Amino acid sequence: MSAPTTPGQVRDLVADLLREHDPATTDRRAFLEARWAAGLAWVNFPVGLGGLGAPRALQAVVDEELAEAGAPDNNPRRIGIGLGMAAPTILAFGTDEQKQRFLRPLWTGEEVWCQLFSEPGAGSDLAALGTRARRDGDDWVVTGQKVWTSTAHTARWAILVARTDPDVPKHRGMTYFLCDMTDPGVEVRPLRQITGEAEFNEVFLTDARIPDAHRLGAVGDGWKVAQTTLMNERVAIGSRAVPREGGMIGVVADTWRAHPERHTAEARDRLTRLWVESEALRLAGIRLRQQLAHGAPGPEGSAMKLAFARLSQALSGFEVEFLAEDGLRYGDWTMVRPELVDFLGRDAGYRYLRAKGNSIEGGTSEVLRNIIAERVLGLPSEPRVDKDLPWKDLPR
Amino acid sequence: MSAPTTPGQVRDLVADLLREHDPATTDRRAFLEARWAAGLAWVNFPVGLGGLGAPRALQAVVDEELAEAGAPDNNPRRIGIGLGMAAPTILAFGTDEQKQRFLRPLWTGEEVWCQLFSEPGAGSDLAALGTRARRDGDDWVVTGQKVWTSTAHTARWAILVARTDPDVPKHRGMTYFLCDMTDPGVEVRPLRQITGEAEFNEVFLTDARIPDAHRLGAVGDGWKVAQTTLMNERVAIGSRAVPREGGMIGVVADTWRAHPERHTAEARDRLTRLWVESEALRLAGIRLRQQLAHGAPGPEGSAMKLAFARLSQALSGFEVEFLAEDGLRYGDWTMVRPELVDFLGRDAGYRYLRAKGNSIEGGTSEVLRNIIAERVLGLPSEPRVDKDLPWKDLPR
Amino acid sequence: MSDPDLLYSDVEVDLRASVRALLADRADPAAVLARVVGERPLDLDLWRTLAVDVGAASLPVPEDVGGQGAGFREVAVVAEELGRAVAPVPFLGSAVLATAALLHLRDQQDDPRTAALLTRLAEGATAALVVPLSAFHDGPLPAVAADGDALTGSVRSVADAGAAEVLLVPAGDALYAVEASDAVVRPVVPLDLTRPLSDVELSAAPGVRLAGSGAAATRAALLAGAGILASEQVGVAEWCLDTTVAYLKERYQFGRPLGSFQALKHRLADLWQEIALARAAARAAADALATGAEDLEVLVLTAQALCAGVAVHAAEEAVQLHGGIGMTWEHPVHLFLKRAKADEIALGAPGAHRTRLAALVGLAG
Amino acid sequence: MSDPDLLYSDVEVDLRASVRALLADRADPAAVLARVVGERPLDLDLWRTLAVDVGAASLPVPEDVGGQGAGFREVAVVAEELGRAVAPVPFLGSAVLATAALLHLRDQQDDPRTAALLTRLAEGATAALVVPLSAFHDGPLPAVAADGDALTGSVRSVADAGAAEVLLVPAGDALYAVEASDAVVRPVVPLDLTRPLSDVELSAAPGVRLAGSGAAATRAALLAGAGILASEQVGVAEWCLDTTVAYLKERYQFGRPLGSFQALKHRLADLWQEIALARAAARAAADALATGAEDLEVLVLTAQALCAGVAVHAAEEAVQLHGGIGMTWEHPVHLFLKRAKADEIALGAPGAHRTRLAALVGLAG
Repeated sequence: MSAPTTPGQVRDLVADLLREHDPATTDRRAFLEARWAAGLAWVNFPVGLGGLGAPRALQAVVDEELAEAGAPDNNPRRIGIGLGMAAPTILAFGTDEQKQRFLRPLWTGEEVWCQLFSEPGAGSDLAALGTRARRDGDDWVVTGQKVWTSTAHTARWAILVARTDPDVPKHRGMTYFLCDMTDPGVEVRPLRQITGEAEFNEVFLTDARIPDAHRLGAVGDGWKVAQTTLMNERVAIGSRAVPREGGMIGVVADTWRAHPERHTAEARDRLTRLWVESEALRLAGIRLRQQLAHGAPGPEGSAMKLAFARLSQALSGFEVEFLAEDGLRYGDWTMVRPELVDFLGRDAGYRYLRAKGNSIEGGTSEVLRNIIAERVLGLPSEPRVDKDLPWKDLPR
Repeated sequence: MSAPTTPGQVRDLVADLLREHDPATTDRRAFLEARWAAGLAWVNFPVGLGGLGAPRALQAVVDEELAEAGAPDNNPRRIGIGLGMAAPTILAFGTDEQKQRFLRPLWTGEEVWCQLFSEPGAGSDLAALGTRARRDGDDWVVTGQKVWTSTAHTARWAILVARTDPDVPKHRGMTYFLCDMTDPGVEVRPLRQITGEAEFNEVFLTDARIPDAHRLGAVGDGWKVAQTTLMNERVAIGSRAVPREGGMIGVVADTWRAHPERHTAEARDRLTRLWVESEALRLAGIRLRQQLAHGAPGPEGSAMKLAFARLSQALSGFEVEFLAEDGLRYGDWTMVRPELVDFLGRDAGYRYLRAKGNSIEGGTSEVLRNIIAERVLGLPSEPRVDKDLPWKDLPR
Repeated sequence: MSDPDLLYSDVEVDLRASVRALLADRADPAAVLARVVGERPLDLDLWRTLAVDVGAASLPVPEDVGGQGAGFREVAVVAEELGRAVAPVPFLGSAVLATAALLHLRDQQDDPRTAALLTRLAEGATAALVVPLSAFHDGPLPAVAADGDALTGSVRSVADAGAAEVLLVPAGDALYAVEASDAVVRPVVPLDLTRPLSDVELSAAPGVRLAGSGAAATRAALLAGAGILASEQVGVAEWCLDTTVAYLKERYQFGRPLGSFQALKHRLADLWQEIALARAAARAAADALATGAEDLEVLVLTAQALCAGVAVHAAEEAVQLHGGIGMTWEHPVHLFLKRAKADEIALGAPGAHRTRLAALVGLAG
Repeated sequence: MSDPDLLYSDVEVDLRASVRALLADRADPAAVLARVVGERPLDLDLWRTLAVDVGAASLPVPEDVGGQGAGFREVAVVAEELGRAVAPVPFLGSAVLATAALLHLRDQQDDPRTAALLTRLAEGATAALVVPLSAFHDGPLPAVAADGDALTGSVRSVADAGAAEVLLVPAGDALYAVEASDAVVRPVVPLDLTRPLSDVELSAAPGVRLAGSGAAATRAALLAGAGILASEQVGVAEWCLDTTVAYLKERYQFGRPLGSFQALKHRLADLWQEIALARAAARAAADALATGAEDLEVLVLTAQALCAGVAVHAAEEAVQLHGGIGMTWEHPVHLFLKRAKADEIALGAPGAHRTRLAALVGLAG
């Protein structure tokens, strides 16, 4: 069978699936496995790995048809790291055994994944990381500390980058692993944030053992492999258009409309400025999706991330100020571990504090500006002092 | 006679001067020369050089008393570069002959000075300058191009920094000279600005000859000597307090008040923000003068220059926008050479365009931020690539 | 409300290439600077080539009256390129404002005189809508009095009127066509050297009253103009960013290219980001004008409220980051600063746009 | 109108040193964080030492009623230091707002009960002015009803009321003293963990009516509070800048100290510049409060309109430039962010300050 190339062709395949596995009567897990087997999990993946080798754009057709038919999905928000970061990297660098072993339970959600990249001493400068992996027979023995790990407490597996050779410059001495989170050397502790919640975790690795069979890519190629992971993180934009006043602007505009007694002309003008920028950001998202659909994505995704962070911070800051006396209060400081993060959830104070993370997580706005300046505008890089020094000799 | 230390003492000296040289009947030039001889030109200068070796703060007392008595002054705005930059440098580094020759006509205004520092290829990075001075017998022969020279067309003398040794790193190969502007090798051309006016000049030096006797400081010490000049440029702040709504805010607030029919709440709020910042800037100026009077000046002068540039730009931009249809027009694009610069003069469009220079002239806002970050906040400097290379090998 | 098409079509890409090539050839910044301080600031030869040979004047004019029957999306592409070159041609006054007013009248009511005027414009004649360049579609219009068909009044700061053969004069609820020779058109000194302004004086000037509501047509034209102006502003901003990036790459200070200094890099990255959003907003406005979208006014106001400031910001950054050279008359960046600043006021200032927008989207009252 | 004295006097410098030493010893950020999430967020032991031993509570109280007869300049210096430490003590509620209200009443009219209350406060008792922390001196006051001397009403979000022995309750044109035990004071969850808020409920609570216009005294106290708050905001901003500078000096990325990256350096330089202006404005407000300057209200409004935003900006930059660590509960920077944000709303938001200021300086109407 050659790969489908038109919406009509995949619609037929979806119809077949639905005919053979009526969502109304099929168990969720069974349905997802049947969908996997039919290559309708991610159509752009190869045949045999949940896909059909078809154009990525056709996935939207599948998702839409299945949603209309009331079919269960794999709860993609819950397993976002696996789908968005681990899967494309395993596909690109994994051995056949690794692909067969990991991709299916990853996609069905049977096995949740997390990411062990950032360290307390290596944030924006990820390549400076110091978690050590030493070879010991058929295993690697890993010791170090990772941070900002969401879903670590529910995850079965992790993608992990560790330093295997401290004697070479930092970009060259790292290796990429798939780490079993149930290993006794892995300890997960909640990391409380300024909101009071603990969305993330710290992960302490103490002589955690990883079989060499769970190494992804060659020894010393960790940086290259990690680039694939991070690239996929950055291109992950929603596939559906946001309606006007979707997102933070909608929440804040609602707050505004709910309190006409507090309206002032200066506050209205400030909110309108933010409304304008939010609408432009929304339009930029539509434009980016149209570019993707035409197969020519621009670099505007990074503009959108910058603008998103700035706007969510400005809007939520405006809201707290606008609420005046009500803005002086907070819902609850009790430490909880939310299942899913909702930037717009809870109260104005929460939104304000949580939004502060938007310019840090997933690449700080500062690093993003460096990337735009150098890769989009072609401006020269700064003088580098850390390119050729062995990692162990870097000042820190 | 020991130096006076109290206001009373200098008041007595002023009274003596006024008694012997009644301003009402004394010729301006003669009065200024008498004032010089009495040491009341700049009381902090040494005796014999127009001063009394007295505290600088006492100068304000002299100026006030003389102004009250209706005495002529030396028109300090016209000779600002001589007074503010050349004089302190000559005092600090000049030979006795140089001090005797140059300071008196400089102060009386008989000889106007200009500054030949900046070059088309050396703006913020002054030490990169390329104007060459080669030794030839008792003279130096100077060739190069200088730019942004105000009063060059009326100046008799210039302070000049030129490169005397291109084979050493840039900071070490410069020498400081006093240049005769009437030398046939000196050509002055007006430099037209975006306002249409030509406030400044380009100065072309073609084998201009400067006797070695007009070298200021040692050969190769030009950078050190120039630092004294530039330091004095930066500390030059007005000695009198600005009244509330003095400066650009006053002009723009007047425009606002003159057009009540155009008022909107959003424009009012924007103007009020700028009013607040302008008032804070004014207060910061008062505070800085109070620190100076207490002999403990802080680094706030650079904060004020940054804020001044930002505010004059924001205010004049606001004014043009507020004037709407009138803001679409300009007074006159004819090239004129103004005698004195008045940032607040002419019309709103002129103010808007002229204010753009405020963040460039006398040290760009970018360089000022570097200086604040490193010298005030103590942040580390960036990696330098130009410190040890010979000037001639620098990339440019 | 379906999503607007925010990409450039192949036709639009080709059109852009033609206009850009023409302007590179005939309106490089040095030539523009030399021209605009001379006796005849508008380049009417260039305008004829652009209007007739490239067809920029006839783009939105329907085919049955001699136009191309394209739409405002293509007009916006031309505006972008003209912004990138601050080209001194009467495109905004004639091919946008005057043409849009006539198109609106024609949509209201068939009038052979309106059709004839459209044909004349499509063939390369130049017209001007006699309103101050600062007029806002939701604000007051100038008060010209009509006594029968004799028009009296004066209107200040009219864009592109100096080159117009025909003046379209709103008076009362009507729009009148006046031959330029029947009016006094006095050039004034503009802040933006590249868009000449005139005061227009009418003393019982004979006008031809065109059928339909002239006030509605004028307001529609001002709204269309504001929408197209957003694309011009994107072009202005883009030139400023590109030119500054190029300058900072080649200019060395402290032994390094200026463009390697992080503080400058971050400012340029922010500017690029602003322009990316501005472009999306400007494209949405142009598409809405082309399709007559239901939320046209919201999209135009959004684009103007955003793009006006982005162009000014880009031009101000360009002047600052060029250092001293950016303050000189010789360097063209000041032409862009002046254009950006005048554009900010043109067709309503951002404050007015926001105020109206707030009312439209339910943030007022 | 002579120039205000904007320097710190020798006495003020000494006072600052004592307060700073005490806070370094007893209220380092880790201790503050541990305390404010506990049962008793206010540190009343520290408050007693500060109020009585250092004398911070009696500074502006005249000597004849047991105070030090100093002025609001000194109060402002204490506020700056308390801001630098986000120390959880009821200084603003008691030593500023309540005290200022009583001082104003006493200036209006002699009343031994007012004097006695001032003495009580100077001796270390704690009071609270029963208004929401967000109350603005030129805005509405809470509506507590007085039936004879029995007070009924509820007031939300009162600062420092949890620790107060005496509540000063504005009702009608009067100010009443109510013993805290006669009211229900219910702690609420505040955004700013270091300044506890309470809702105060009065049900026919017995009040002692103090002579003079309580409304005028309340408004004067709110104005004084706003002026002093500016100094607190300068202290908050300064801590944020200092702490961030120190962090960026020691933290390496890409083989260099983060503080050597120019984009960060420029942002910190800008912040320093803002704080330099904010300090001048805050000092001017404090001096005007001390001297009763004619332009007191203008200077307080200027200071508040500026300093509120500077503190928020400094705190937001501090969080961002600390990167991930600044988002953690463990690092104290969030305490400063929350304080800065709550302070922005406290005693009138900047928008309200600007609106009133515009009227005062002739920019309105």
